[in-house]
Amino acid sequence: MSGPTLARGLNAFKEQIDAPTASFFSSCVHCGMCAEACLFFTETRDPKYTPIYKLEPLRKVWWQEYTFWGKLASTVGLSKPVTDAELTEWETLVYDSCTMCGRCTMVCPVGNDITYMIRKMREGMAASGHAPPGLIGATQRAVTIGSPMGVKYPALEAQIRHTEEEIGFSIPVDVVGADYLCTLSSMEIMNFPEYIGAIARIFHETGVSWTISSEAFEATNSGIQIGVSEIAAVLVERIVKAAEKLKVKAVISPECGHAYMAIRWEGPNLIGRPYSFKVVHILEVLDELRKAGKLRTTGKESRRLTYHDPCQISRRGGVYEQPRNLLKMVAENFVEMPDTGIMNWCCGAGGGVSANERAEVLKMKAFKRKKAQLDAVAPDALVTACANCRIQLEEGLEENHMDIPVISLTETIAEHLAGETHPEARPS
Amino acid sequence: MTEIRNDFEFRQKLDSLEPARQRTLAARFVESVLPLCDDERVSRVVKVAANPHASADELATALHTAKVAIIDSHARCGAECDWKDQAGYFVARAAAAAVSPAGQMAGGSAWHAAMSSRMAETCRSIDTAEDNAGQARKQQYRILSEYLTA
Amino acid sequence: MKTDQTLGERLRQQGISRRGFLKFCAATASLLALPPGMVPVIAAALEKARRPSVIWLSFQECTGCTESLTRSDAASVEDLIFNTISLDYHHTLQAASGTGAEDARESAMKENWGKYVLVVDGSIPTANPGYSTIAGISNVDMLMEAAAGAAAIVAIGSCASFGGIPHARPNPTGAVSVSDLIKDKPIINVSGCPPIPVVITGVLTHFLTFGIPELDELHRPKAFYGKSIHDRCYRRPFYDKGLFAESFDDEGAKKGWCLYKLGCKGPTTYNACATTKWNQGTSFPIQSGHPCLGCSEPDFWDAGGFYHALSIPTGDTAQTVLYGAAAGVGAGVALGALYRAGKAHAVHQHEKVTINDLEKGG
Amino acid sequence: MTETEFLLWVRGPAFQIATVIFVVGSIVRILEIMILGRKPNLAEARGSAVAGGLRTIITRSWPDRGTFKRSAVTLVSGYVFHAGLFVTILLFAPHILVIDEVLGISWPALPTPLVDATTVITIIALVVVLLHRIKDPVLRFLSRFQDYFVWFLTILPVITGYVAFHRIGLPPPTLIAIHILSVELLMIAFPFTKLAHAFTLFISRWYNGAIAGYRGVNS
Repeated sequence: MSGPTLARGLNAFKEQIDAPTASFFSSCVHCGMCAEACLFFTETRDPKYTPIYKLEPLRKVWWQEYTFWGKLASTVGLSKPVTDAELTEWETLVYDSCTMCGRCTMVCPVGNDITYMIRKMREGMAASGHAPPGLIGATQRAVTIGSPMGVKYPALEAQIRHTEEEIGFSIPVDVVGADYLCTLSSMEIMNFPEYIGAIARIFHETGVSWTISSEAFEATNSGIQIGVSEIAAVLVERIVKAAEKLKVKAVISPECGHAYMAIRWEGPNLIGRPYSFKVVHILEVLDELRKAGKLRTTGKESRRLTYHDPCQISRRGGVYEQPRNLLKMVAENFVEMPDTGIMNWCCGAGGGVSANERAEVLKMKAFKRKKAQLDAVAPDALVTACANCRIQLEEGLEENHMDIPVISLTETIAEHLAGETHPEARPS
Repeated sequence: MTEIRNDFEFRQKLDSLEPARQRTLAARFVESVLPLCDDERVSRVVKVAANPHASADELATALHTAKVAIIDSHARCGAECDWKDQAGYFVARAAAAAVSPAGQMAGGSAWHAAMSSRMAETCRSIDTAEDNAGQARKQQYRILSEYLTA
Repeated sequence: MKTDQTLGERLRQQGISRRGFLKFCAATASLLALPPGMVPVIAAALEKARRPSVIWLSFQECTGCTESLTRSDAASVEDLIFNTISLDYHHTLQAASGTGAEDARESAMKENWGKYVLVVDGSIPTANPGYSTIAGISNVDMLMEAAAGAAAIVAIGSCASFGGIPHARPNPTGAVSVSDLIKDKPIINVSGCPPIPVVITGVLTHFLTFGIPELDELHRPKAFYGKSIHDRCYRRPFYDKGLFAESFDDEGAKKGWCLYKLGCKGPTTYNACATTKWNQGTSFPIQSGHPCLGCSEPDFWDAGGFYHALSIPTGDTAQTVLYGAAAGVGAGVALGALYRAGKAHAVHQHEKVTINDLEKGG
Repeated sequence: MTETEFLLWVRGPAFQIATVIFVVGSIVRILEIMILGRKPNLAEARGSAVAGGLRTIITRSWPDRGTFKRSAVTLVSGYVFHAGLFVTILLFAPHILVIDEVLGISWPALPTPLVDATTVITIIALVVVLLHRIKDPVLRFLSRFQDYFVWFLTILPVITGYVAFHRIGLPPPTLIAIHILSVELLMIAFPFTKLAHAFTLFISRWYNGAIAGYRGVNS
């Protein structure tokens, strides 16, 4: 293990640059519109947070390696290669001030997918030792312990037992042949264990055959956040092995943003082969059950609700209609925030920013954009479908003295579940 | 007193209590796990909850204090988890449940306080890796029955 | 040659009434776009003008300019000019020839040395003086000699003004214009191939009354060459509306639409054709349906073809695009292969990144 | 070198050289992009990448309301000068003539005074674009020499074209020659600067739309 070096970083840049990247860098006209789409710029007004500027080192390598004048200039020494100092300077731009939320990608008039390139640039940054310490720790724990927060199965097992007591029936673990393998994110296991109870009650009510795997319960993947595809592949491989061992038809990604991106969209490309099973987000499963008429709810939330679209699930994941369908079942006073759906503003904590203590102050400043959005509709409660968003939203709302509870969509559905069968009496 | 045999009956009895009594009962549940939380704000909240004549705005400020305690104690994404801290987090949540106004959450405040307290116990058991399955539950039944008989 | 009589005396001797004379001055004033107030001034100036001696030298020319001069409409005006100016030498128009003619020229020059007007038409061959000579004297020498004593020189026609058609590529005779050789004398260029008759007489009249007229940067009198044909063209509204004749006999041409697409050089040609017109104001090239050739401009013959618009590329661009595309694909594929090799090399060099390769110094 | 010879040189050899550089450069730039290729996506598709790509090429020309409000100056001045350039280049009679000569296709022209007015608007819009690039902190921060140089190369043909049309100052052949020369400079710089976006934006928008469309998102 030779450890991170500048050479490995630049080499990774060269590997990552492909036709879309070349086309994007050829098209950028420096119009600055992506800045106005990025909450890290709008809330700081600091031009260095302009999204396309965050890619400058990668652009330089593209120009020097894959264009005529660039190749010529660099060969004759006119254009100097990227230095380690530059990467150090860009570290806070590529990690601390970017959640890979994808809003700049939706706005760029010439169609540059800046997020696509940030994901690629992080491959070089991490390989040259420029990943933020917090994220490195989380990634190391994810690989060695199995969860970025160091949650081991016994802890989950205790949560499961606790939940089983509460809901009155058992939660299937390592059941071969189940239809669905349900994965969880450490945040849920630790901060919002009610989520486990919620899905258990829903699946129990709708007769869904599912299981949790003791070997691969962790859905999150800090490999794609830090930008090391090989590590991300290791984490995905665990879930794939468990899914294939349990012979499930589909894997459910939980209420977590980047987990969905990792397992649903990047997974097959990371491990290099398509899955033998489907991957669905919990909201997709609930919406399927709704369509099939299996999911029946009673009573409506009278509170004024609005929905925060987690970026990796909605804009970059494609799951944006399902939450609306589900909310219409349980909310009579549901209002949409301005710039909602696939144009929603990020909470400020995704893409590894929350795991990066250095970015704490910036993350809170970025939340002001979400505050402005919420002020426009002044909801009584804020529904979302990502545990990390929930934590950031709760902290942000608290810091801005806004008393708006943040609730999970799945848990809300569970609370309104119709025809709760009597939990069999458990022997005392 | 009829002996409570399972959570279903436990929940039925708790939800049948009127709000003020649910609050003082919830306070007892939280007191049983209070040593797990070293945030003194939470113990103050529990005192307010335990006081049957606590005024509405006293309860509101207590709720707000509890909420701040929750946010200060929940685990940060990606940080190394510490189940002892998590236990404190759940005690804070139990305290918040105790003082939250009726109806804001599905199910009574006592039930939620009981569940969060029990989760705090679970976190402690994870930390010390001992198996006290059901012990916390039985203790809560005893607290309820004592409360009803008193 | 009675040169001492003033113009006024000559006219009265010929029975031209004062009224006729004033009518002529008025016509000239309007022709020169001078205010009516100038009529008495012209009359007084002409009255006193001594009959200047004019020497007309024709070098390498086609006599088109002389033909044009003789075709000018107001015949009486030409007689007037011939009677008023002492045309001492014009080897096409004069009766004398041979040594008699040359003696007349040399004596006229001697008598009026420094005062006579030298009029030149035709370009001057410099490649080999022998190409064009008069009485054994090469045009170059004759011009130099005649110019030395001239008060001013009037170059009639594009050949004398800019070299004209003899000067066109490849210019075998090395033909040059008068102003290419004479640098020290005031020269008025009356370009055109040929110039319009009334323009020739107008310029000479102006010169007689006021001396050198206001000239543009090509030394052409602004009175006649100030505006382009396009400015004064009666088909201009069609140009502005974008209505163009596509061919010489299509519906547009029949309707008298603009001839821009057929190569009209109106926009870049300065002359008075569109206003004074030709053949007693009958018509001018555009009115007759043919695009203006730009004959009063330098090198009009080599300006990329009479039937191609002035602003379109002359080369075969389609072919260039074809060859360029082929070269582009070739270069692109080659460079692409180079880059792919570079990328493959990077992939080959890739070292697996594990959790121990993340921390610097870790 | 008389004016006519200068014009002839500009219309002749210079135009051929500019055409060669433009064609070779543009094709090389596009091939430099496409030949790098892209890994196929092994994930199970939700939407159609091709449909997404084609849709984004069109829809990305029109910003959503929120974006419009946040970058109104950039968008309005950008649209005006681009529209102005298209009208002036494609709907002005003499230009159509040049295109007809080079490509053999032609179409009816707009009345000349209309194009003339458009040219003025285009120049004003381009000046606004420059002022905005200098004044706006983000644009100023992002801009390098090339951004200002390309701006200059873009406005030059419009100004020289206007001056040539109105024949201000120099004799018309020279004015037309200067105008054509300025176009040639633009053509030469085209493939090697951000002007290449005129071609590559279709590729970029296509990729953008395809990547999102594959996941069922209309980007």
